[in-house]
Amino acid sequence: MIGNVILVDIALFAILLAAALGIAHTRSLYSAAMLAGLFSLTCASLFVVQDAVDVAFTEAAVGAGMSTVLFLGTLALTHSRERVTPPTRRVPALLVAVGTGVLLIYASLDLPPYADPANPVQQHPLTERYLQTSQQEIGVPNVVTAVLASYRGFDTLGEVAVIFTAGVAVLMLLGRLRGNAAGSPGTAPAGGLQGEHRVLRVVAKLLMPFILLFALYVQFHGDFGPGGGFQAGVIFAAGIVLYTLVFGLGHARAVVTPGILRMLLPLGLLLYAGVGVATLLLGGAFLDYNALSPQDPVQGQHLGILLVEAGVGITVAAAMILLFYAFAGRGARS
Amino acid sequence: MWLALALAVLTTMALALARALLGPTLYDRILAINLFGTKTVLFIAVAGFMAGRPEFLDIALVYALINFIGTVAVLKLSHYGEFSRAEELQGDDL
Amino acid sequence: MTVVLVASWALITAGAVLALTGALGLFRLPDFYTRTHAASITDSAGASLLLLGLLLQAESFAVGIRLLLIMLFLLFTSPTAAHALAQAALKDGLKPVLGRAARR
Amino acid sequence: MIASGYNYWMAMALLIVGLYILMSHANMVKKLLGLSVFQMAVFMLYISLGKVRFGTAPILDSSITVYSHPLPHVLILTAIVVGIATTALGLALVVRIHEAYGTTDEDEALALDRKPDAP
Repeated sequence: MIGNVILVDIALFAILLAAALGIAHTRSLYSAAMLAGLFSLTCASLFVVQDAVDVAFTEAAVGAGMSTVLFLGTLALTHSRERVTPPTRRVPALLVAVGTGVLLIYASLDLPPYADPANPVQQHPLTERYLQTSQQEIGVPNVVTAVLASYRGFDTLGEVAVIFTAGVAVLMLLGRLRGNAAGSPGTAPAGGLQGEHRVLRVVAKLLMPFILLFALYVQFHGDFGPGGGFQAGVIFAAGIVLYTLVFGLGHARAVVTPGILRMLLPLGLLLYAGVGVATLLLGGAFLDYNALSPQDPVQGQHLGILLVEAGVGITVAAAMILLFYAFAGRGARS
Repeated sequence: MWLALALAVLTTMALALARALLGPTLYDRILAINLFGTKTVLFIAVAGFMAGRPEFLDIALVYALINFIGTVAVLKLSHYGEFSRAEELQGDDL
Repeated sequence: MTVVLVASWALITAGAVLALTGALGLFRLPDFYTRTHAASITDSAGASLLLLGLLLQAESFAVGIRLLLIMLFLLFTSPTAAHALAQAALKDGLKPVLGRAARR
Repeated sequence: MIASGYNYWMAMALLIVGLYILMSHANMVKKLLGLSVFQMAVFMLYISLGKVRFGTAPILDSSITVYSHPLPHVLILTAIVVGIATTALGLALVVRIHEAYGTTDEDEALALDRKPDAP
């Protein structure tokens, strides 16, 4: 059994290493960006093999849906070829990298053996709490969701705040469109794929409702299977990205207007923090969902997780769509 | 049995990666990466069965839906900028 | 039960062989357009057969419906992507390799 | 017993490649790509630490007794989404630098700065 996993692990790692070296070697930045997409696909496969299904889910949605698109969008706005890297840059970098590697390998000798059930992590009382007691305390089968939204809810609030801040910062940098550059459909580059890509447009139209529906399913099914607000937000945004790519920025902005998105971006964060304030007012600690339903704490936990995950989903989706609009909008102007 | 299947799918992925690295044109790379994505969907499905918990097919499902976006993005963004010039494609060295 | 299992593994094997052939074709064929054949045709057939094989081993409705949906989406997206790519390449002026040059 | 750390070493090897890309290349988009490789390597290291032999995903089911540790999953899940948000910020900066200097190359931009009539 463990032998199987080693073989699969090593095969995946070989693919990852080849892709990473390919990124280092190629001078065409388009190729490098696409290889990075491939790299993240393989990483997600590795996460599945290592039991981290929720992480794989997030990586799948982010790596395939958003990250590649943002890199390609940037390249479309800038240069897509790289200069030849001179040896004066290569040699010191190689030395530092190899030195770091040696130090890391040396440090890894002190790490506990891989996947050993006797590891300190597995023996820690917190593991017992998460995997056993959480069923009585929270009653959500997906422990990752329980830890994310409830036990470590305060941490997650901080993460959502970071996403919000990054979204605002990108909007400040790339700003809104000036004048009439909003991209009437058909004008490259902000326009859609016209004429020649009829098949693509029909299939994209067919796929769109499924992507959005699937995002909602992921949002609300996160208690029972892999999924939750982060994944759902990114998948929803990916659906809108597909629509924008195929039908043009003008059409997309008419359907999902930036004004609404700019309201939703802080709204999700406020919803999250608002749940915390509500629990404070009801006499509990900040983000202590038991206070939401004192007679039946598990019910309170369920309500709290639902609201908090909704907040996460709203902010992440709004942030991702706004990020993409910002890059696509720059293309329309220049 | 499952292991053999997983390794077969991984071999397919490795061959696709080889084509993605070799090129020679950017279209070859896009094609190879598209194939790689489909094979990742299969690998995740197989890995779910291999681990005895096939209910995690949601991840494969999200790939099947979203892998398409990457290809569309390359096609869309290739229609302006330096990318669409034929000599750029032909002369793309690795 | 065993009949289903044998049928399932037969389908899975066929799918895996097709997928491998497709990847080999992608690796060996001379130019982009021929590679599109190898990638898209064997890819959609290989993936569908493999997923059908898995479907026969699905224990619950939830697993089965997901496998069916994956198959459906792959059947839609994979040929579309190949078609759009080939069309874009042709528009871009990428010439197919013809005649003797193709028989390297 | 030495081989018991193979998974950590794989993550570390990728980390080194990421670090090398980040330091050696002057192109800022390439730097960000290297940064994301580096980031993924760190994520892999974390996930490796939570894995248990014969364990399975921490989604509870009455028929299963051994689960991998959920805590690294939680940390990395949020880190991935934060990672893409910060990468997007970096890319936005690259776009602005390109608008101001006409290049995405670090060395060229710095050379322009050193000239007396810098933009």
